[in-house]
Amino acid sequence: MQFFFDHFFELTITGLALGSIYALVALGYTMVYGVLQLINFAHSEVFMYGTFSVVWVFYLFGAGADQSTGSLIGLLVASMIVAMVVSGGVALLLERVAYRPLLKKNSPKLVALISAIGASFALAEAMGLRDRIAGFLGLEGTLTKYVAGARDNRSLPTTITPDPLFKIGDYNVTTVDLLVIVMALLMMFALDRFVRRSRLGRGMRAVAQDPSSAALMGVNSTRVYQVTFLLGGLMAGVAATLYMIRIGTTRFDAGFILGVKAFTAAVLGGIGNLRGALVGGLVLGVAENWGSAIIGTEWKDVVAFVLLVVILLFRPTGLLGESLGKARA
Amino acid sequence: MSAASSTRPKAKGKVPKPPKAVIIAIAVVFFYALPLLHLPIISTPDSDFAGVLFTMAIYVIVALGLNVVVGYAGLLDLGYVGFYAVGAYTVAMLTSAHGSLPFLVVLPIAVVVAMISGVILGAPTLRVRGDYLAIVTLGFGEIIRLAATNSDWLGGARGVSKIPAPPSIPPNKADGTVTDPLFEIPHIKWDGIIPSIDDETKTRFLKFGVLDAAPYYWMALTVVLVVLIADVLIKNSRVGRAWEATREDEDAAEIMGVPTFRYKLLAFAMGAFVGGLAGALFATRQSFVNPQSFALLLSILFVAAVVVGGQGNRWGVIIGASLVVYLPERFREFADFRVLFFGLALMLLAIFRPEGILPAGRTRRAKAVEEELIAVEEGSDTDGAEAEVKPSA
Amino acid sequence: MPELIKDTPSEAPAPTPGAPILEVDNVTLKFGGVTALDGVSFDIKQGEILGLIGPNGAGKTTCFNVMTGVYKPTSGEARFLGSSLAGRKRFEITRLGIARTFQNIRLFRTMTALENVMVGVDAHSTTGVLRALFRTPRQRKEQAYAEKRAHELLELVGIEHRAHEFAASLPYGDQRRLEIARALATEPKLLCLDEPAAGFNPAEKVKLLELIRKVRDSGYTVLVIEHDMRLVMGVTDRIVVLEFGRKIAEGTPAEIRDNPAVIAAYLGVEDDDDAA
Amino acid sequence: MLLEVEDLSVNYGPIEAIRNINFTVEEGSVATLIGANGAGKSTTLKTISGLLKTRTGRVVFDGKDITNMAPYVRVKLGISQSPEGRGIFPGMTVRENLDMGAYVRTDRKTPAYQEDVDRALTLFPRLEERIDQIAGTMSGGEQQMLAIGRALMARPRLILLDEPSMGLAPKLIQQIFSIITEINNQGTTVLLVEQNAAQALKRADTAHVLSTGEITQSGTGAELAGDASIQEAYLGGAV
Amino acid sequence: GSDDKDTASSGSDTSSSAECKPATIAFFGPKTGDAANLGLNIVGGVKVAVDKFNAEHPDCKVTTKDFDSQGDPEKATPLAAQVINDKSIIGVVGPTFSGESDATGPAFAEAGLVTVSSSATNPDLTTNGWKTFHRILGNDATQSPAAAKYIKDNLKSKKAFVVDDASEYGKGIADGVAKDLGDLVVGTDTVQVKQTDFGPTVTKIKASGADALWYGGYYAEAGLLAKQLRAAGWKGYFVSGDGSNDPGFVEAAGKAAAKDARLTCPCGAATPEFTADYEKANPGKKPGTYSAEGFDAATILLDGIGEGKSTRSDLLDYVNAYDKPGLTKQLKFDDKGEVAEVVIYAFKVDDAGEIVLDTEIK
Ligand SMILES: Nc1ncnc2c1ncn2[C@@H]1O[C@H](COP(=O)(O)OP(=O)(O)OP(=O)(O)O)[C@@H](O)[C@H]1O
Ligand SMILES: Nc1ncnc2c1ncn2[C@@H]1O[C@H](COP(=O)(O)OP(=O)(O)OP(=O)(O)O)[C@@H](O)[C@H]1O
Ligand SMILES: [Mg+2]
Ligand SMILES: [Mg+2]
Repeated sequence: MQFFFDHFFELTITGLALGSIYALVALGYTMVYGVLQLINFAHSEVFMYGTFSVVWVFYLFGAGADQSTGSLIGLLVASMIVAMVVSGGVALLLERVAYRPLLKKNSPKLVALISAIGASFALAEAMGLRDRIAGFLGLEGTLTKYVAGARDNRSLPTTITPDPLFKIGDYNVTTVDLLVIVMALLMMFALDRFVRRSRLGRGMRAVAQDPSSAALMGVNSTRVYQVTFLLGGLMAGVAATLYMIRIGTTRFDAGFILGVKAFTAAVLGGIGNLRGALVGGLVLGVAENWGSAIIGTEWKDVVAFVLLVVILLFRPTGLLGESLGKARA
Repeated sequence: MSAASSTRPKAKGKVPKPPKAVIIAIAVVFFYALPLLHLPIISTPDSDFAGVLFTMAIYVIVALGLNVVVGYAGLLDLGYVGFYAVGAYTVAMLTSAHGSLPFLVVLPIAVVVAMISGVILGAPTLRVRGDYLAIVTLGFGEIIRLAATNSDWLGGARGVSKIPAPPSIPPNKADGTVTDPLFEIPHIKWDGIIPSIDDETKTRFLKFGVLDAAPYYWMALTVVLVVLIADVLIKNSRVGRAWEATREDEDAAEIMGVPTFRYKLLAFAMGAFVGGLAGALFATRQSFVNPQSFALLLSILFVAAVVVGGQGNRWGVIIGASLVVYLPERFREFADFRVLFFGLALMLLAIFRPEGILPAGRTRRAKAVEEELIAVEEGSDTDGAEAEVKPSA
Repeated sequence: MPELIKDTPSEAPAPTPGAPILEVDNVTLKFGGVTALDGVSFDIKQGEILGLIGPNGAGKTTCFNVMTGVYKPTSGEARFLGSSLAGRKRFEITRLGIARTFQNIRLFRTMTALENVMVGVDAHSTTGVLRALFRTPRQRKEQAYAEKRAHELLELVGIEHRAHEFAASLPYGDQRRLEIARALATEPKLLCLDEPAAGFNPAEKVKLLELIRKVRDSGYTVLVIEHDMRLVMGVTDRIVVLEFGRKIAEGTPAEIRDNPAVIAAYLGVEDDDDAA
Repeated sequence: MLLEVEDLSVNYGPIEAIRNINFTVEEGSVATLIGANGAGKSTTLKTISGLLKTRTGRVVFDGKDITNMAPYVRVKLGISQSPEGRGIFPGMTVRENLDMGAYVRTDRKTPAYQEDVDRALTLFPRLEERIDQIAGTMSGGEQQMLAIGRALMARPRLILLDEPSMGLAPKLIQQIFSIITEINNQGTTVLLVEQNAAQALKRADTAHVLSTGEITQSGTGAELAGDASIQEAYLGGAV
Repeated sequence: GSDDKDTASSGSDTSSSAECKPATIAFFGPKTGDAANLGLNIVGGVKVAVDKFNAEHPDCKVTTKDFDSQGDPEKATPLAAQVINDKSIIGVVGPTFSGESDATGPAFAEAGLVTVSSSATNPDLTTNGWKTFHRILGNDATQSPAAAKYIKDNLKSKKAFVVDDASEYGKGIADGVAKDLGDLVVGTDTVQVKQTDFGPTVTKIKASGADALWYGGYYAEAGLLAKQLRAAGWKGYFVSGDGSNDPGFVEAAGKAAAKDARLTCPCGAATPEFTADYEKANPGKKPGTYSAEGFDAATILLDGIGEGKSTRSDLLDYVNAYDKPGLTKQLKFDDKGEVAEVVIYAFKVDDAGEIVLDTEIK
């Protein structure tokens, strides 16, 4: 306990940074759930592909151990854009391949969940077998760097050292903490505005509530689904970049646990609710850190899930409640 | 499917009873004999077939239990492995880690403990709406696993070993010496397509040893049959209808006099009961449990088995569960690519057979309608009390 | 396994003819700023058909929801056969003997018509898991009875020929009939119909009217919300009129027809041939 | 001809809901479909608006074959529907629902748009009172008003009304039919499905009787209203 | 699958060399799945030994069959039955992990099929009374005192912090280290396998003022923890065991953060000759953790076959009595199946990010 009070600010701020990443990934779950009432199980892989694209951009530009600050920022911006494109692309691919055929047939939601689980396995394994796949295509030689250690950790070749910026309590907030939290807030704000204000945003809410009525209003549901997945993917791309800045290492199954956490965050905040995803992510991140400090790190996931259950008991639709469909503009 | 089948007119029921009974009997005997037959092509070439069959039977039990929760009551449970673990760990605790009770005494305790854990989980959380339940149950499964991992009392990450086998018949001597079996059953061997009796390999009837999984498989298969019959009986009753109504429209069901919460809890408890049963059998066969055997992915695999097979259709679910175990064992040569192919297969199945391999009663009911119409034309009568006795397909 | 589901229907005292079966006593219900019911009192007598009418949004459906336990009134209470419904679970109220249909159809869509009705019949059966498992004679009897009864009720509402079709695939009108059959299946003492004739053409309404009478004659008390005046005037014994959540009139059909307040609020001035 | 329906057949799985239906609707007219429950009236409307796929036949709107167009494209072309069961967006407010009706319009900021909102609200003052209420909590009749108001917001050329009078109080029913006449006078073509056959036939320029998926009779509204067999079957005898 | 690595001579080959008969040995462990790396390292070592043997004994070639358990006890059980039912197999290299050893041990024991593990280090495994179980490396109970000694004596630590990953292996070894460090321990913490963010743990370690950290667990998490510790400015020694002794540690931590980390291991560094042989037998691959042990384990079985042991029981007896110098140590088992001589080495990560031998811990 003493430890917890002594390090309250440090635990809280690093928890917020962790939670920001949860929140950005949670957005993908929340968007798709909000519009389609589907748990997009494969979203974790959308995120994971983003993390790899960051690593590969670094490889591509031949980044080394010591990179000047200027070039590092350039690299990060470039890799963020690439990660957004890649994650967005994977998300669109998912929509096209794993979901649309089912939505067309109006299949039960659970079936879509299974399709998503299948897609998730396939995507993760494709990354984990990239050396073998490249081998089949005869590209192993040319891509060595990119396909090496397919089932192992891959790290950024550059170490990003966080610089202390200012003190809160006795914790030195670092550049990385600040960057992660601020980026997450910005993205969230932009997305929230888009969904609330834009015409397509209204279309999304309409499709969420009643797809056939929405069609009768002139809403192109296919487009809505695409945009939903795309936006989720873009956010996952940002999350992937921030994750690589913070953690610096990824592997083919890195999405799984993070995905579970992010999904928990989405539910915690009220699934389908964009602001809920943010709140849920931050609460979860902080709760994990506090729980680790107070009870012990081995129980942090237990703390997270118990928190979830308790919150759902008192607020059955999550902290902020309401689904995307029902959110008031 | 309840009413449609039970009211299905005699037009079909008139098919004389004996042949049907014979067909069922032959099928049952065939399934019991499977590990002895060493059928070419079907048997897994790279892993002991009886052992694989045992695992398949366990998954079938699990899937039948989960089908009650997911398929009948419509509650998405992503933490079903938790109950499986509770069953397995109860056995491990009481027979090895903290006691040395015999397996047959512990088995009923294990299923009851699992059922109680189902009620404990369900009572507060079943009021949570729809998909929220999915994540809550997922959390439950994880909590069980983490508790087992982090608690030394439960064996920690190292797990619990030396779980005893079920008692052999006749029983072995107290000092562990194996007594003679009642009789031995020879296996079949194949020379190309010509079968012959293999005098060298014999299974000792009802002797549970570590080398031959066949007796374990027979035990599990017997449990499968019992669970299956219970499933048929319950689904075709008012309880089954109440579940279905609750799944379709909870409010309307409530107003039609269905205490929905109790029925959901019942589904949860029964699912947990069956899950615990499977876990207990698993533990005694494996003689060893550790938390890794109860990972989150397993829950997901279970749900996949149910949905891919055809949620709500017990036969479909059985096929789904069997395939989930069998395919990766049968096609071991894909090695690294197994998971990739498994993922793709799940996706393709979902897309091309969204109703599952065997769809739930739905389409079959439509067929029942046609039969009904024919029957009505023929003026044959329905005799509910009679017709309900035969299990529906 | 313990008998988890043991729900023998609670016995309510047998109703006496002519006595009030249901009393709505000074019920007020507020939703935030909207007062949906404002001190409404009326009662339904054993064996009668009571009409509940009023303009759109007057609070009729809300009144139903209070009676069937969906909403808890802000103040006041509803009493069924003398005992208060406050605090009772919805399924208990059904078993006490109140059944209803929904204005927005709410069938069990992927169950067949027959099964939908059987769920209603089941309200009074006692089969639990153990009985089902052991196929007790009682269970078999109940099952056979449920089927027979469900067929009878489908016959009664005229959709027996669609018994094995999914509820979702029935046309709108038949879905309404199925709702009635399902409600009747719970063996209610009081049957509440929320706009049963919506979506029917006049000829069908006539048949419905006959059905409602038949139901009453078989001993049920009926409360019906309906906007079709021909039907309401034709079938009810008494009418209660709501407007803005308040009761503005109560009386025989003839009295109501000529009540100026009702005409102003609800009926409007009719064209002759539009008496629909 | 604004709308031509040729040889239309629609199935629900194996069930044939309508068979080889032919009819046309002239620009500026009011057409009506009447028929018993399950005759296929709603099916016909849903097929015209694109919610259902045809098995055979075509739908031609304003000379264009729209048979295989997605529903949202048809809305852009000017077909708007007030569906059976109302289909309001239960989680949106009344105002948002009205806005959704105008989803395909690009003039949201113009006075013309505001005028249309005002028109819907004047037609149904109840909606104005409850403009910020969540639509799902409205009463049945209120939702019906909203569904009609919303369909009008698209400024369609052809409006498909599926039982608009359902669930409305008698006073409002009269009003609904005057509204239909009024919007028709303003130039909108109306295809009306009604159980209230007497009223519908009175207003209809052309009328068709559907019976178990086929058109059995067609004529002007007045002709059919005077037909004895129709009176017998659909208008109901005296009570 | 059970891919035949080498062309087996046809079974009916009755060569003049009366003593040595063609035989089959099995590898039992993960070749796919999460734990595949370790299994593949061992398979590579086995292959070196078998190739060498077959070159020396052209008329009694040995075949290997690989049984891929994915390191999963549940999958391992039927697979073990398969191995046992394959009467041609007379010896097994494996099982690789302690969990699968636990699950399959009784079956191998009952079948009298000798197993030589090159990596399962759970101390309890040799207490089950299985006559067939052998391992050729020190168990966790021997590694942890050595590690503790190294931290105390070589690193001269005053305050040590102990972290484990709650895995069977990691927790076992970390508990042992903590016990042997005694008063030196200023704090402990437990993380999870596959965790990537170690914020609170880092905070705890820093706050404890520890100058050395023992991490019991595998390289993936070890690398990330090391990296996050350095990023937070912690300056002490990062020490971990054989589970982290892998280039993957350096990859995950980054060279800067990995620098000067210490990794103990009951395994020897690969000799240059072995490395060369390994690369020849497994083109494009380098020996890794336990490759040399895999080689030694296979060698024991192969020596027996070379001396004409052609039945399971003969080979079992042979292994029990074995006493020869191996690549990694003197190979000889006590009556429980533990290797008699245990050598523990300490490695360190040099400036170039290579894991190099630091010292043998004595
Ligand atoms: N949850 C709610 N929140 C706010 N207002 C509500 C809610 N439920 C009902 N209302 C309002 O209460 C009033 C009464 O509704 P009710 O459904 O009882 O009307 P009704 O008499 O059945 O009308 P109709 O004939 O149109 O079905 C309506 O104005 C409705 O908008
Ligand atoms: N979703 C569906 N699945 C299967 N069959 C359907 C479905 N919807 C309608 N049908 C069938 O199609 C036929 C026509 O139905 P439709 O709803 O068009 O009738 P309708 O004329 O609008 O009747 P109502 O006056 O009752 O609204 C009916 O026989 C009905 O059973
Ligand atoms: Mg109403
Ligand atoms: Mg209709």
